[in-house]
Amino acid sequence: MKVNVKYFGQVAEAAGKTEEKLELEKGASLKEFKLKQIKQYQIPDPDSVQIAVNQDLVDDKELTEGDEIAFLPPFAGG
Amino acid sequence: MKVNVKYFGQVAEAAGKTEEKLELEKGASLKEFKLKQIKQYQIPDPDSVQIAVNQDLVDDKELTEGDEIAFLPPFAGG
Amino acid sequence: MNGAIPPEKIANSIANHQSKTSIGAHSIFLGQIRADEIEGKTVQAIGYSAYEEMAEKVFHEIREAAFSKFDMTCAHIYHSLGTVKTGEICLFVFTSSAHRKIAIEACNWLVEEIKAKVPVFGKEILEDETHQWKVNK
Amino acid sequence: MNGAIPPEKIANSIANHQSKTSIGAHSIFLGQIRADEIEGKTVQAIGYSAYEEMAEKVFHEIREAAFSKFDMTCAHIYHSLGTVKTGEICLFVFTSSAHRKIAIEACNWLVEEIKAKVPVFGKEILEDETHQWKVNK
Repeated sequence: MKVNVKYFGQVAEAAGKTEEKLELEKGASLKEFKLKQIKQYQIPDPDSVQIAVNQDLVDDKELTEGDEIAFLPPFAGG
Repeated sequence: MKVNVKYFGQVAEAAGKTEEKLELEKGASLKEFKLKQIKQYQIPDPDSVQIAVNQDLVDDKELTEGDEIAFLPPFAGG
Repeated sequence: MNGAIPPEKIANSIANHQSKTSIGAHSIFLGQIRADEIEGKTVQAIGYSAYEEMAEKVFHEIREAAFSKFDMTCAHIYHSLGTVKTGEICLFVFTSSAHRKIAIEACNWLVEEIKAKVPVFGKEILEDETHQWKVNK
Repeated sequence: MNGAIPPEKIANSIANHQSKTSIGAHSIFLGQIRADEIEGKTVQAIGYSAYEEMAEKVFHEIREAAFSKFDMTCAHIYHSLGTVKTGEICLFVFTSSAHRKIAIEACNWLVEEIKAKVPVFGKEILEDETHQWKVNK
Protein backbone atom coordinates (compact mmCIF):
# COMPACT_ATOMS: atom_id res chain seq x y z
CA MET A 1 0.00 0.00 0.00
CA LYS A 2 1.12 3.59 -0.60
CA VAL A 3 1.62 6.13 2.18
CA ASN A 4 2.68 9.77 2.02
CA VAL A 5 5.45 10.65 4.47
CA LYS A 6 6.30 14.21 5.53
CA TYR A 7 9.33 15.44 7.45
CA PHE A 8 9.64 18.76 9.28
CA GLY A 9 12.31 20.91 10.90
CA GLN A 10 15.42 19.05 11.96
CA VAL A 11 13.90 15.74 10.86
CA ALA A 12 13.60 17.08 7.30
CA GLU A 13 17.17 18.30 7.62
CA ALA A 14 18.37 14.81 8.64
CA ALA A 15 16.28 13.09 5.96
CA GLY A 16 17.41 15.54 3.30
CA LYS A 17 13.81 15.79 2.08
CA THR A 18 10.46 17.11 3.21
CA GLU A 19 8.22 14.51 1.65
CA GLU A 20 8.28 11.08 0.04
CA LYS A 21 5.79 8.47 -1.13
CA LEU A 22 6.59 4.98 0.14
CA GLU A 23 5.24 1.52 -0.48
CA LEU A 24 4.57 -0.36 2.80
CA GLU A 25 3.28 -3.84 3.55
CA LYS A 26 -0.44 -3.95 4.22
CA GLY A 27 -1.13 -3.65 7.96
CA ALA A 28 2.32 -2.24 8.79
CA SER A 29 2.60 -0.81 12.29
CA LEU A 30 3.40 2.87 12.80
CA LYS A 31 5.85 2.13 15.63
CA GLU A 32 7.99 -0.14 13.47
CA PHE A 33 7.86 2.24 10.53
CA LYS A 34 8.95 5.10 12.78
CA LEU A 35 11.92 3.12 14.11
CA LYS A 36 12.94 2.16 10.58
CA GLN A 37 12.95 5.77 9.35
CA ILE A 38 14.79 7.01 12.43
CA LYS A 39 17.50 4.47 11.78
CA GLN A 40 17.65 5.03 8.03
CA TYR A 41 17.99 8.83 8.27
CA GLN A 42 19.80 8.90 11.63
CA ILE A 43 17.18 11.29 12.92
CA PRO A 44 18.63 13.12 15.96
CA ASP A 45 16.98 13.01 19.41
CA PRO A 46 14.44 10.35 18.32
CA ASP A 47 12.59 10.35 21.66
CA SER A 48 11.48 13.91 21.00
CA VAL A 49 9.96 13.07 17.60
CA GLN A 50 6.16 12.81 17.51
CA ILE A 51 4.15 11.29 14.70
CA ALA A 52 0.88 12.55 13.26
CA VAL A 53 -1.15 10.26 11.05
CA ASN A 54 -3.61 12.22 8.96
CA GLN A 55 -2.93 15.25 11.17
CA ASP A 56 -3.64 13.58 14.51
CA LEU A 57 -0.86 12.76 16.95
CA VAL A 58 -0.70 9.01 17.62
CA ASP A 59 1.71 6.69 19.39
CA ASP A 60 0.98 3.58 17.41
CA LYS A 61 -1.62 2.28 15.02
CA GLU A 62 -2.02 0.00 12.02
CA LEU A 63 -1.29 2.05 8.95
CA THR A 64 -3.65 2.02 6.00
CA GLU A 65 -3.51 2.88 2.30
CA GLY A 66 -3.15 6.59 1.61
CA ASP A 67 -2.18 7.61 5.16
CA GLU A 68 -0.29 10.88 5.59
CA ILE A 69 2.46 10.21 8.12
CA ALA A 70 4.26 13.29 9.50
CA PHE A 71 7.50 13.21 11.51
CA LEU A 72 7.39 16.17 13.89
CA PRO A 73 10.36 17.41 15.91
CA PRO A 74 9.70 19.40 19.12
CA PHE A 75 7.26 22.27 18.65
CA ALA A 76 8.66 25.76 18.90
CA GLY A 77 5.65 28.00 18.34
CA GLY A 78 5.50 31.41 19.98
CA MET B 1 -4.63 75.26 62.96
CA LYS B 2 -5.34 75.33 59.21
CA VAL B 3 -5.92 72.20 57.13
CA ASN B 4 -6.62 71.80 53.44
CA VAL B 5 -9.56 69.47 52.69
CA LYS B 6 -10.20 67.87 49.30
CA TYR B 7 -13.32 66.06 48.11
CA PHE B 8 -13.55 63.71 45.12
CA GLY B 9 -16.19 62.00 43.01
CA GLN B 10 -19.52 61.57 44.70
CA VAL B 11 -18.17 63.09 47.92
CA ALA B 12 -17.40 66.30 46.03
CA GLU B 13 -20.86 66.11 44.53
CA ALA B 14 -22.45 65.83 48.00
CA ALA B 15 -20.23 68.57 49.44
CA GLY B 16 -20.87 70.85 46.48
CA LYS B 17 -17.16 71.68 46.42
CA THR B 18 -13.84 70.02 45.63
CA GLU B 19 -11.68 71.82 48.17
CA GLU B 20 -11.85 74.00 51.25
CA LYS B 21 -9.49 75.38 53.88
CA LEU B 22 -10.72 74.83 57.41
CA GLU B 23 -9.63 75.94 60.85
CA LEU B 24 -9.48 73.01 63.31
CA GLU B 25 -8.58 72.77 66.97
CA LYS B 26 -4.99 71.79 67.57
CA GLY B 27 -4.66 67.98 67.97
CA ALA B 28 -8.04 67.25 66.37
CA SER B 29 -8.58 63.60 65.54
CA LEU B 30 -9.10 62.51 61.94
CA LYS B 31 -11.90 60.11 62.89
CA GLU B 32 -13.96 62.83 64.53
CA PHE B 33 -13.32 65.27 61.71
CA LYS B 34 -14.41 62.64 59.17
CA LEU B 35 -17.67 61.99 61.03
CA LYS B 36 -18.37 65.68 61.27
CA GLN B 37 -17.92 66.26 57.54
CA ILE B 38 -19.99 63.19 56.65
CA LYS B 39 -22.84 64.54 58.74
CA GLN B 40 -22.52 68.11 57.57
CA TYR B 41 -22.54 67.25 53.85
CA GLN B 42 -24.69 64.11 54.13
CA ILE B 43 -22.03 62.16 52.28
CA PRO B 44 -23.64 59.01 50.84
CA ASP B 45 -22.39 55.50 51.69
CA PRO B 46 -19.98 56.80 54.36
CA ASP B 47 -18.50 53.34 55.12
CA SER B 48 -17.03 53.26 51.63
CA VAL B 49 -15.23 56.61 52.05
CA GLN B 50 -11.47 56.38 52.68
CA ILE B 51 -9.31 59.21 53.91
CA ALA B 52 -5.81 60.10 52.78
CA VAL B 53 -3.75 62.49 54.87
CA ASN B 54 -0.91 63.97 52.85
CA GLN B 55 -1.59 61.32 50.19
CA ASP B 56 -1.38 58.29 52.46
CA LEU B 57 -4.47 56.30 53.38
CA VAL B 58 -5.03 56.32 57.15
CA ASP B 59 -7.81 55.20 59.47
CA ASP B 60 -7.15 57.63 62.26
CA LYS B 61 -4.42 59.99 63.44
CA GLU B 62 -3.90 63.29 65.18
CA LEU B 63 -4.12 66.01 62.58
CA THR B 64 -1.46 68.67 62.35
CA GLU B 65 -1.13 72.14 60.89
CA GLY B 66 -1.11 72.20 57.08
CA ASP B 67 -2.34 68.62 56.59
CA GLU B 68 -3.97 67.81 53.26
CA ILE B 69 -7.02 65.69 54.05
CA ALA B 70 -8.68 63.96 51.07
CA PHE B 71 -12.13 62.32 51.16
CA LEU B 72 -12.02 59.46 48.67
CA PRO B 73 -15.08 57.53 47.48
CA PRO B 74 -14.60 53.98 46.11
CA PHE B 75 -11.88 53.69 43.48
CA ALA B 76 -12.98 52.97 39.93
CA GLY B 77 -9.74 52.86 37.94
CA GLY B 78 -9.52 50.60 34.88
CA MET C 1 -3.51 60.99 29.89
CA ASN C 2 -6.49 63.05 28.84
CA GLY C 3 -9.33 61.21 27.08
CA ALA C 4 -9.31 57.76 25.50
CA ILE C 5 -6.08 55.87 24.77
CA PRO C 6 -5.84 55.53 20.96
CA PRO C 7 -4.82 52.14 19.46
CA GLU C 8 -1.93 53.92 17.69
CA LYS C 9 -0.41 54.73 21.08
CA ILE C 10 -0.36 51.01 21.84
CA ALA C 11 1.27 50.25 18.48
CA ASN C 12 3.91 52.92 19.16
CA SER C 13 4.67 51.47 22.59
CA ILE C 14 5.14 48.02 21.05
CA ALA C 15 7.33 49.40 18.25
CA ASN C 16 9.48 51.22 20.82
CA HIS C 17 10.41 47.87 22.38
CA GLN C 18 11.66 46.22 19.21
CA SER C 19 15.19 47.44 19.85
CA LYS C 20 15.24 45.68 23.24
CA THR C 21 16.30 42.25 22.08
CA SER C 22 16.48 40.69 25.54
CA ILE C 23 12.65 40.77 25.58
CA GLY C 24 10.90 37.52 24.66
CA ALA C 25 7.34 38.28 25.73
CA HIS C 26 4.98 41.21 26.17
CA SER C 27 1.73 41.09 28.10
CA ILE C 28 -0.84 43.83 27.56
CA PHE C 29 -4.06 44.56 29.39
CA LEU C 30 -6.60 47.01 28.02
CA GLY C 31 -9.68 48.24 29.83
CA GLN C 32 -12.51 49.24 27.47
CA ILE C 33 -15.69 51.14 28.40
CA ARG C 34 -18.72 48.84 28.36
CA ALA C 35 -22.20 50.00 27.34
CA ASP C 36 -23.73 48.55 30.51
CA GLU C 37 -27.42 48.96 31.19
CA ILE C 38 -28.30 50.60 34.50
CA GLU C 39 -32.00 50.60 35.35
CA GLY C 40 -32.89 50.48 31.67
CA LYS C 41 -30.50 53.23 30.63
CA THR C 42 -27.31 52.60 28.65
CA VAL C 43 -23.91 53.92 29.67
CA GLN C 44 -22.59 56.38 27.04
CA ALA C 45 -19.22 57.24 28.58
CA ILE C 46 -17.28 57.34 31.81
CA GLY C 47 -15.94 60.61 33.12
CA TYR C 48 -12.72 59.89 35.02
CA SER C 49 -11.31 62.14 37.70
CA ALA C 50 -8.47 61.49 40.11
CA TYR C 51 -6.67 62.74 43.15
CA GLU C 52 -3.84 63.36 40.73
CA GLU C 53 -0.86 63.93 43.03
CA MET C 54 -1.71 60.82 45.06
CA ALA C 55 -2.48 58.77 41.92
CA GLU C 56 0.95 59.57 40.51
CA LYS C 57 2.60 58.65 43.78
CA VAL C 58 0.67 55.35 43.95
CA PHE C 59 1.42 54.50 40.29
CA HIS C 60 5.08 55.06 41.06
CA GLU C 61 4.97 52.86 44.19
CA ILE C 62 3.14 50.07 42.36
CA ARG C 63 5.62 50.17 39.49
CA GLU C 64 8.58 50.04 41.88
CA ALA C 65 7.02 47.14 43.78
CA ALA C 66 6.42 45.28 40.51
CA PHE C 67 10.07 45.66 39.50
CA SER C 68 11.24 44.25 42.83
CA LYS C 69 8.72 41.39 42.63
CA PHE C 70 9.11 40.39 38.96
CA ASP C 71 12.15 40.10 36.70
CA MET C 72 10.74 42.48 34.10
CA THR C 73 12.53 44.46 31.41
CA CYS C 74 9.85 47.17 31.17
CA ALA C 75 6.49 48.19 32.61
CA HIS C 76 4.21 50.98 31.44
CA ILE C 77 0.86 52.14 32.76
CA TYR C 78 -1.53 54.67 31.22
CA HIS C 79 -4.94 55.61 32.62
CA SER C 80 -7.38 58.01 31.03
CA LEU C 81 -8.67 61.13 32.75
CA GLY C 82 -11.72 63.01 31.49
CA THR C 83 -14.40 61.55 29.25
CA VAL C 84 -13.95 58.14 27.61
CA LYS C 85 -16.81 56.89 25.42
CA THR C 86 -18.10 53.33 25.26
CA GLY C 87 -15.86 51.15 23.12
CA GLU C 88 -12.81 53.31 23.84
CA ILE C 89 -9.75 52.29 25.89
CA CYS C 90 -9.31 53.77 29.41
CA LEU C 91 -6.46 51.64 30.80
CA PHE C 92 -3.29 50.33 29.14
CA VAL C 93 -0.88 48.17 31.13
CA PHE C 94 2.18 46.85 29.28
CA THR C 95 4.85 44.55 30.71
CA SER C 96 7.84 42.94 29.02
CA SER C 97 10.23 40.24 30.12
CA ALA C 98 12.62 37.64 28.74
CA HIS C 99 10.04 34.96 29.57
CA ARG C 100 6.30 34.81 29.11
CA LYS C 101 5.25 33.72 32.59
CA ILE C 102 6.90 36.71 34.24
CA ALA C 103 5.45 39.22 31.76
CA ILE C 104 1.95 37.75 32.19
CA GLU C 105 2.05 37.52 35.99
CA ALA C 106 3.46 41.03 36.34
CA CYS C 107 0.77 42.45 34.06
CA ASN C 108 -2.03 40.79 36.02
CA TRP C 109 -0.55 41.89 39.31
CA LEU C 110 -0.30 45.50 38.12
CA VAL C 111 -3.93 45.52 36.92
CA GLU C 112 -5.19 44.29 40.29
CA GLU C 113 -3.03 46.77 42.20
CA ILE C 114 -4.22 49.67 40.02
CA LYS C 115 -7.87 48.74 40.53
CA ALA C 116 -7.41 48.44 44.29
CA LYS C 117 -5.06 51.29 45.14
CA VAL C 118 -5.14 54.19 42.67
CA PRO C 119 -7.51 57.05 43.61
CA VAL C 120 -9.35 57.30 40.30
CA PHE C 121 -13.10 57.93 40.24
CA GLY C 122 -15.52 57.15 37.46
CA LYS C 123 -18.84 58.73 36.66
CA GLU C 124 -20.95 56.55 34.38
CA ILE C 125 -22.83 58.93 32.10
CA LEU C 126 -26.17 57.53 30.97
CA GLU C 127 -28.13 58.23 27.82
CA ASP C 128 -30.49 60.69 29.54
CA GLU C 129 -27.49 62.69 30.87
CA THR C 130 -28.03 61.42 34.41
CA HIS C 131 -25.08 59.62 35.98
CA GLN C 132 -24.05 57.04 38.50
CA TRP C 133 -20.72 56.60 40.29
CA LYS C 134 -18.77 53.49 39.33
CA VAL C 135 -17.35 51.15 41.99
CA ASN C 136 -14.64 48.55 41.26
CA LYS C 137 -15.54 44.99 42.09
CA MET D 1 1.02 35.08 8.39
CA ASN D 2 4.26 35.50 6.53
CA GLY D 3 7.11 37.28 8.34
CA ALA D 4 6.93 39.44 11.47
CA ILE D 5 3.66 40.77 12.87
CA PRO D 6 3.78 44.59 12.57
CA PRO D 7 2.62 46.73 15.53
CA GLU D 8 0.09 48.41 13.20
CA LYS D 9 -1.69 45.08 12.79
CA ILE D 10 -2.14 44.96 16.57
CA ALA D 11 -3.47 48.54 16.60
CA ASN D 12 -5.93 47.65 13.81
CA SER D 13 -7.16 44.60 15.70
CA ILE D 14 -7.78 46.73 18.79
CA ALA D 15 -9.54 49.44 16.76
CA ASN D 16 -11.77 46.79 15.15
CA HIS D 17 -13.14 45.92 18.60
CA GLN D 18 -14.20 49.43 19.59
CA SER D 19 -17.66 48.90 18.11
CA LYS D 20 -18.22 45.87 20.38
CA THR D 21 -19.44 47.68 23.46
CA SER D 22 -20.11 44.57 25.52
CA ILE D 23 -16.33 44.19 25.86
CA GLY D 24 -14.78 45.49 29.08
CA ALA D 25 -11.29 43.99 28.87
CA HIS D 26 -8.74 42.85 26.32
CA SER D 27 -5.73 40.70 27.07
CA ILE D 28 -2.89 40.53 24.58
CA PHE D 29 0.18 38.33 24.50
CA LEU D 30 3.05 39.02 22.13
CA GLY D 31 6.03 36.77 21.53
CA GLN D 32 9.15 38.66 20.48
CA ILE D 33 12.37 37.15 19.09
CA ARG D 34 15.16 37.31 21.66
CA ALA D 35 18.82 37.80 20.73
CA ASP D 36 19.89 34.82 22.84
CA GLU D 37 23.50 33.76 22.94
CA ILE D 38 24.19 30.17 21.94
CA GLU D 39 27.76 29.02 22.47
CA GLY D 40 29.02 32.56 22.10
CA LYS D 41 27.00 33.32 18.98
CA THR D 42 24.00 35.64 18.94
CA VAL D 43 20.63 34.72 17.44
CA GLN D 44 19.82 37.00 14.48
CA ALA D 45 16.40 35.63 13.52
CA ILE D 46 14.15 32.61 13.74
CA GLY D 47 12.96 30.88 10.61
CA TYR D 48 9.53 29.40 11.29
CA SER D 49 8.06 26.52 9.36
CA ALA D 50 4.92 24.52 10.10
CA TYR D 51 2.95 21.47 9.16
CA GLU D 52 0.45 23.99 7.87
CA GLU D 53 -2.68 21.86 7.36
CA MET D 54 -2.32 20.35 10.83
CA ALA D 55 -1.43 23.72 12.41
CA GLU D 56 -4.61 25.27 11.02
CA LYS D 57 -6.67 22.35 12.29
CA VAL D 58 -5.07 22.59 15.76
CA PHE D 59 -5.52 26.40 15.91
CA HIS D 60 -9.17 25.87 15.08
CA GLU D 61 -9.58 23.19 17.77
CA ILE D 62 -7.83 25.29 20.41
CA ARG D 63 -10.00 28.31 19.57
CA GLU D 64 -13.19 26.24 19.78
CA ALA D 65 -12.09 24.74 23.10
CA ALA D 66 -11.32 28.21 24.46
CA PHE D 67 -14.81 29.46 23.54
CA SER D 68 -16.44 26.55 25.33
CA LYS D 69 -14.18 27.00 28.37
CA PHE D 70 -14.26 30.81 28.72
CA ASP D 71 -17.06 33.33 28.34
CA MET D 72 -15.18 35.37 25.73
CA THR D 73 -16.48 37.83 23.17
CA CYS D 74 -13.57 37.35 20.75
CA ALA D 75 -10.31 35.48 20.34
CA HIS D 76 -7.67 35.95 17.65
CA ILE D 77 -4.37 34.16 17.09
CA TYR D 78 -1.63 35.02 14.60
CA HIS D 79 1.68 33.20 14.26
CA SER D 80 4.48 34.12 11.90
CA LEU D 81 5.86 31.80 9.27
CA GLY D 82 9.19 32.41 7.54
CA THR D 83 11.94 34.65 8.90
CA VAL D 84 11.36 36.89 11.92
CA LYS D 85 14.31 38.99 13.08
CA THR D 86 15.29 39.65 16.71
CA GLY D 87 13.09 42.31 18.26
CA GLU D 88 10.19 41.50 15.93
CA ILE D 89 6.86 39.94 16.93
CA CYS D 90 6.19 36.28 16.01
CA LEU D 91 3.03 35.53 18.03
CA PHE D 92 -0.05 37.66 18.70
CA VAL D 93 -2.84 36.28 20.90
CA PHE D 94 -5.79 38.59 21.58
CA THR D 95 -8.80 37.81 23.78
CA SER D 96 -11.73 40.01 24.77
CA SER D 97 -14.46 39.61 27.36
CA ALA D 98 -16.90 41.62 29.43
CA HIS D 99 -14.68 41.03 32.48
CA ARG D 100 -10.94 41.17 32.94
CA LYS D 101 -10.37 37.85 34.67
CA ILE D 102 -11.91 35.88 31.83
CA ALA D 103 -9.98 37.75 29.13
CA ILE D 104 -6.69 37.27 31.01
CA GLU D 105 -7.22 33.59 31.82
CA ALA D 106 -8.33 32.78 28.29
CA CYS D 107 -5.30 34.53 26.80
CA ASN D 108 -2.88 32.63 29.06
CA TRP D 109 -4.59 29.35 28.33
CA LEU D 110 -4.39 29.94 24.57
CA VAL D 111 -0.67 30.78 24.75
CA GLU D 112 0.11 27.57 26.65
CA GLU D 113 -1.99 25.47 24.27
CA ILE D 114 -0.34 27.01 21.21
CA LYS D 115 3.15 26.35 22.60
CA ALA D 116 2.25 22.74 23.44
CA LYS D 117 0.11 21.63 20.52
CA VAL D 118 0.71 23.55 17.31
CA PRO D 119 3.24 21.94 14.92
CA VAL D 120 5.41 24.98 14.32
CA PHE D 121 9.18 24.61 14.09
CA GLY D 122 11.80 27.27 14.65
CA LYS D 123 15.32 27.48 13.33
CA GLU D 124 17.46 29.91 15.32
CA ILE D 125 19.75 31.58 12.81
CA LEU D 126 23.06 32.62 14.35
CA GLU D 127 25.39 35.44 13.36
CA ASP D 128 27.74 33.11 11.47
CA GLU D 129 24.81 31.73 9.40
CA THR D 130 24.86 28.43 11.29
CA HIS D 131 21.65 27.47 13.00
CA GLN D 132 20.13 25.53 15.85
CA TRP D 133 16.60 24.15 16.22
CA LYS D 134 14.49 25.77 18.92
CA VAL D 135 12.59 23.69 21.49
CA ASN D 136 9.75 25.10 23.61
CA LYS D 137 10.21 24.83 27.35
